[in-house]
Amino acid sequence: MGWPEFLFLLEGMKWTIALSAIGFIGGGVVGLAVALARTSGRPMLERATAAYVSVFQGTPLLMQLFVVYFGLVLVGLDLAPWEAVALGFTLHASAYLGDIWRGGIEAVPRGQMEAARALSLGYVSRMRDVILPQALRVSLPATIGFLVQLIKGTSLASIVGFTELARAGNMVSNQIFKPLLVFGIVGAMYFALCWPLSLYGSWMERRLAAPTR
Amino acid sequence: MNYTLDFGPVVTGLPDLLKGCAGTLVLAVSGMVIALVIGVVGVVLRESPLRPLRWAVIAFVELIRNTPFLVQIYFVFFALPLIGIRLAPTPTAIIALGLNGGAYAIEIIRGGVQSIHKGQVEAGFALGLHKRDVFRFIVLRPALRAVYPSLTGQFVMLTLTTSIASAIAAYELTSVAKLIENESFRSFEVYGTITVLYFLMSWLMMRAFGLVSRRYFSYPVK
Amino acid sequence: VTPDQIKKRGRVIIGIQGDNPPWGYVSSAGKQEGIDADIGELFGKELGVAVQFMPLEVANRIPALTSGRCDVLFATMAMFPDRAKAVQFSKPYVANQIVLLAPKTVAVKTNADMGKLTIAVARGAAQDTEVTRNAPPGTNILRLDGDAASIQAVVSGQAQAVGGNIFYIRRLDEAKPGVFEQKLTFTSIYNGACTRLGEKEMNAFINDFIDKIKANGELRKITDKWMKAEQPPMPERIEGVSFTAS
Amino acid sequence: MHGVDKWYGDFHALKGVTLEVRRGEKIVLCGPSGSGKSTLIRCINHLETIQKGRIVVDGIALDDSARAVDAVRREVGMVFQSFNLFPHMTVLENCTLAPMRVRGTKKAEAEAIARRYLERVRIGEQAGKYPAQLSGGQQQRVAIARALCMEPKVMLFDEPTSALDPEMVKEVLDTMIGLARDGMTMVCVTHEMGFARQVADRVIFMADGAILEEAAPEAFFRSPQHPRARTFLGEILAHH
Amino acid sequence: MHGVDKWYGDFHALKGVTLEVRRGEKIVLCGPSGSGKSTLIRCINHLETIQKGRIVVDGIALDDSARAVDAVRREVGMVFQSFNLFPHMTVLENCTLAPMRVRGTKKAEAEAIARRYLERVRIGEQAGKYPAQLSGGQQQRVAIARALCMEPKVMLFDEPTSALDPEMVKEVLDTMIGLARDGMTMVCVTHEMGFARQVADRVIFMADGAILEEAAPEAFFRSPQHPRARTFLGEILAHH
Ligand SMILES: Nc1ncnc2c1ncn2[C@@H]1O[C@H](COP(=O)(O)OP(=O)(O)OP(=O)(O)O)[C@@H](O)[C@H]1O
Ligand SMILES: Nc1ncnc2c1ncn2[C@@H]1O[C@H](COP(=O)(O)OP(=O)(O)OP(=O)(O)O)[C@@H](O)[C@H]1O
Ligand SMILES: [Mg+2]
Ligand SMILES: [Mg+2]
Repeated sequence: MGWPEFLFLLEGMKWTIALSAIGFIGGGVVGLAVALARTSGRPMLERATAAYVSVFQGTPLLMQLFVVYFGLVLVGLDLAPWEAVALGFTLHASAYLGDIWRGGIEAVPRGQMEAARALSLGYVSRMRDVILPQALRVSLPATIGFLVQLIKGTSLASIVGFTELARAGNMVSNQIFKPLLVFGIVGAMYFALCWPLSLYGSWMERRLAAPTR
Repeated sequence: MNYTLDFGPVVTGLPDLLKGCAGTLVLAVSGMVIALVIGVVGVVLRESPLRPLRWAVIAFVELIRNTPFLVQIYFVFFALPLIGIRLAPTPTAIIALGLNGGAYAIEIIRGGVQSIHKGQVEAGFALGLHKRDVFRFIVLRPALRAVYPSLTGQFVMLTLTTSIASAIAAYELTSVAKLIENESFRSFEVYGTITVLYFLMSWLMMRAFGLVSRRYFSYPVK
Repeated sequence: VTPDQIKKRGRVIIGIQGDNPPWGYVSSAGKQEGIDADIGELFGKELGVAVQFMPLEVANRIPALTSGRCDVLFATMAMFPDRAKAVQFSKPYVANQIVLLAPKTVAVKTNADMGKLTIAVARGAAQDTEVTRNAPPGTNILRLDGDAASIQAVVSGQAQAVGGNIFYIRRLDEAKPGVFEQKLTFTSIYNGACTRLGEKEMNAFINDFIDKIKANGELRKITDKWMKAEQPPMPERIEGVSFTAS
Repeated sequence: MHGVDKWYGDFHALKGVTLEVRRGEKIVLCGPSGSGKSTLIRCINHLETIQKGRIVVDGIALDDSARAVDAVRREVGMVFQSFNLFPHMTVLENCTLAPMRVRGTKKAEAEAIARRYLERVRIGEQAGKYPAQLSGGQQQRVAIARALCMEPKVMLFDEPTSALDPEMVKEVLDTMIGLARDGMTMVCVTHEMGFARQVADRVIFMADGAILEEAAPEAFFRSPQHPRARTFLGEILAHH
Repeated sequence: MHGVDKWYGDFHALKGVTLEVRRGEKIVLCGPSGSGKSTLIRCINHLETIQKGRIVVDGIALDDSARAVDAVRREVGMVFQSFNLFPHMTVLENCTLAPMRVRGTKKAEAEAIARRYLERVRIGEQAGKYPAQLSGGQQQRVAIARALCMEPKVMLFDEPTSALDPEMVKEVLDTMIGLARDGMTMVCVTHEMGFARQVADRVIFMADGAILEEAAPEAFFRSPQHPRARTFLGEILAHH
């Protein structure tokens, strides 16, 4: 395996990072909405989002991507690969992040909400200034844990034609026929991406577990 | 739109798909059992006084958690023969799934063990119980109860992960689906159907976990 | 779509294999190469538009076409009757042989000998169809995702034989020189371009294009470059596969 | 507050409670646990919705409309048993948040107001700290200052000292006595009888969701009329 | 226990403590918070390791060897402030676990023993319940029964009543008095002076990791010698 192959893998890794970023940002925005809806106190909204979460947590990401990319076209929604992947990862990530953050919101003591109400803060301010900062802090380790899952999950984007790290590895191994070596390197590259995040996540967790008062 | 849906091949293939579901459940459940064993044993080793053992567990956990399952399963499949172990795809997939789930289970169960009040352990020691018995009889069950939701959530994810095992020709739903797809080229119908089947399986799995929890963890707490 | 629509758009999207050298693959430089790629470039020239390749895997070639993600497939599509129900084939443009390969130490003389072996194939590829059809019932067929996995399976010993095409032996020799040999030849198969069912104008246009490059020797140049072997003549008809849209 | 009824599901928590508080009046609410004291004062600023009756605060009828709720909450400050300071904000930020977000006060001005009230509860030097760095008594005084920063017309207190160590009770009570002296309208749930004696205009005794007795503190402590009130007082005094 | 020193890191928790307890004797340990009372009794059954000195229980020298630790723990029962019952086991299972695992007693026999001791702490009818279904006082009595099931020669108590509501203190103290009457050797950390008066042979007063005073209960309560002991007693009595 030579230098050009390695550069090719690096190129794939760039896509992996880009896809993860898309998924994380899209999933973050929608996931926040999901989390807020699930804690809104409106039964209809809560049930709808609970169903949403269980559907996207209950089916393999690979199938979701496939249905979004090749299925939506059939009903006339022609998405570019980019858009399809962004949509697929957003759906997937928002279900998980929404669930993680809902847990965080529920972990904030009730009194915080009541105190904010008693100060006549409006909904937006209550959430933005009081509840969410505390909720996100609590859920940070789980959020990072999910980000790691997402990075690894982008390997499935090859089904819609992205040459990200895993697919690049596949292509290289098809040309030089040393899959063990190539996948070893691919694994190491994933590891290099994910491990720092994992370390940061467990560091955060330990810091949160330490008594704060 | 110049494509008409045709579920005919899916309908004729339904018995095979259901057999595939059974295959998936076999992979998932055996993987979970192995994962649970690895999780419990791993936690014990992780807390052992021997430093190399602790480090080995940490390295194992980090390695598995930070690489894609596809890479892991290829390694198990292609690397085991190099050291003379030649297993059929399904056992290979079970081993890979067990290792993968085990790494997550170690971290989760460890969190549960740490959440057990120190007084419980001390009470066990004060009664003259050995460390082994204290872990087995006093710590383990409350620890598992404490982390039950995350553990079962992880196991449902493991069920979905089995779909990747089709890459090494293990017998499970996705590989059956790919076969039907190859014969009929009705991709959307096939994948749409198995998406529903996966959802049903994970839903069933959650229900089953709920039952287990009611049987096994139903002691009252304050 | 019609050729006119594509010309107006100024761009043709060609579905092609991304990881199957030398048919179609993305090189380490990130460039689409291979027999199908060269033909695709010619096809773009014929239309007078830019070419955009969409690298596909074995499994998603047909969905990519039928869902309208690409206009045409030059994607190592062997012309089988069952596939012809899902897509419209053109006239064949290249021939391929489906063979069984195994280490020299494994004894295989007849189809019946396959019964006691574990045989790796790339799921859904022509060799899958051929091995499945020719091997005695009960043969252990290991259907893996893609050529690389099936080749690795026989190299690592997970399988004792592998179904493949004429290019496999070269790759096997690279992995383990001198160990493998070709055991059985199942059939000659022919690859055609694919369009969606019912798109008559596209089909006619492609058939004309294939006739033209056959006649002016451009096709010959491409096959010589990649195959280093004589191509048999293309058949006039294939059982169960129609070359022209009805 | 007139004829207020409140149910939690099947549970009848307030039974036709009628209570009028005049401007500048100080009311102490007492009664056994579960009698509905917290529920009552939480209804006043609509932390709980009522099913029957009418509540009017400073001329505003409290229906369930968002406008009425907002208007009332602006006039009513509340202090909880468990402080409920926002742990991720400094003391000063705790105090300036509501004025800035609700009244649209400029930051500099909000801080000036906050510092004034923090001084008043004698905790001005802690403005830059986080709640977790303060003692319980200090935290409760911050909570009082935070409520005052909205310059409310009425202050509600729900057992403001019961989560505190004995040494800290006094500093909080002193702060409340100071407030009372300055003429604030106050409704306090508390079992601190010394405080009731010193500042209350009326003591109200509740049990089982109803007001059983209403009297001037001296009269109430000397000779409670209702037998339940008598047992209750007996228990409390035995503890002290 | 002779010349025992114990450090937590840099912190010197026990400073040359020497204490002898005769068979059948009842000792009450008291002293201000942080004085090292818990540490002392936790050293006796090796829940803490000591850095200097010697501890001998019933003839067994407690070095750090597993055999000595095992032997000592079998003879010593302990009751904690926070009960520490095992929440996932019934009362009966709590009591039979150690006999079955440590002594290898058969299940039927272990249950018979357990029921006997549960009767003795007057809680026999609760054998099938889970700890969370019992009141604090009942839980603590189960904890005592659980320790007794190992038929120890010495019982250690670390503030067994301080986590209990006042009504429940008495039932636990009565149980302990009963035990004392039956001649059990007991070392109790407690601030229940009534109990000390009634059953203690000696009261030991600790402060800052050292034993400051040792006396018969009557003498100790009437005229404590050490000034620290005097202030301490003053505080305790003021509370009651
Ligand atoms: N959210 C709720 N849901 C159901 N019942 C409730 C709720 N809040 C309070 N209650 C019930 O309403 C009754 C009155 O409660 P409230 O908190 O007003 O009592 P309290 O007088 O403040 O008692 P305490 O002195 O214990 O604070 C209690 O019986 C309580 O159980
Ligand atoms: N595990 C530990 N690590 C560090 N210091 C400790 C530890 N356990 C106890 N200490 C310290 O040792 C001293 C004695 O503690 P100990 O628990 O024996 O006191 P005590 O007399 O039982 O007090 P209390 O009445 O509060 O229970 C205390 O200052 C405590 O802070
Ligand atoms: Mg209350
Ligand atoms: Mg103590």
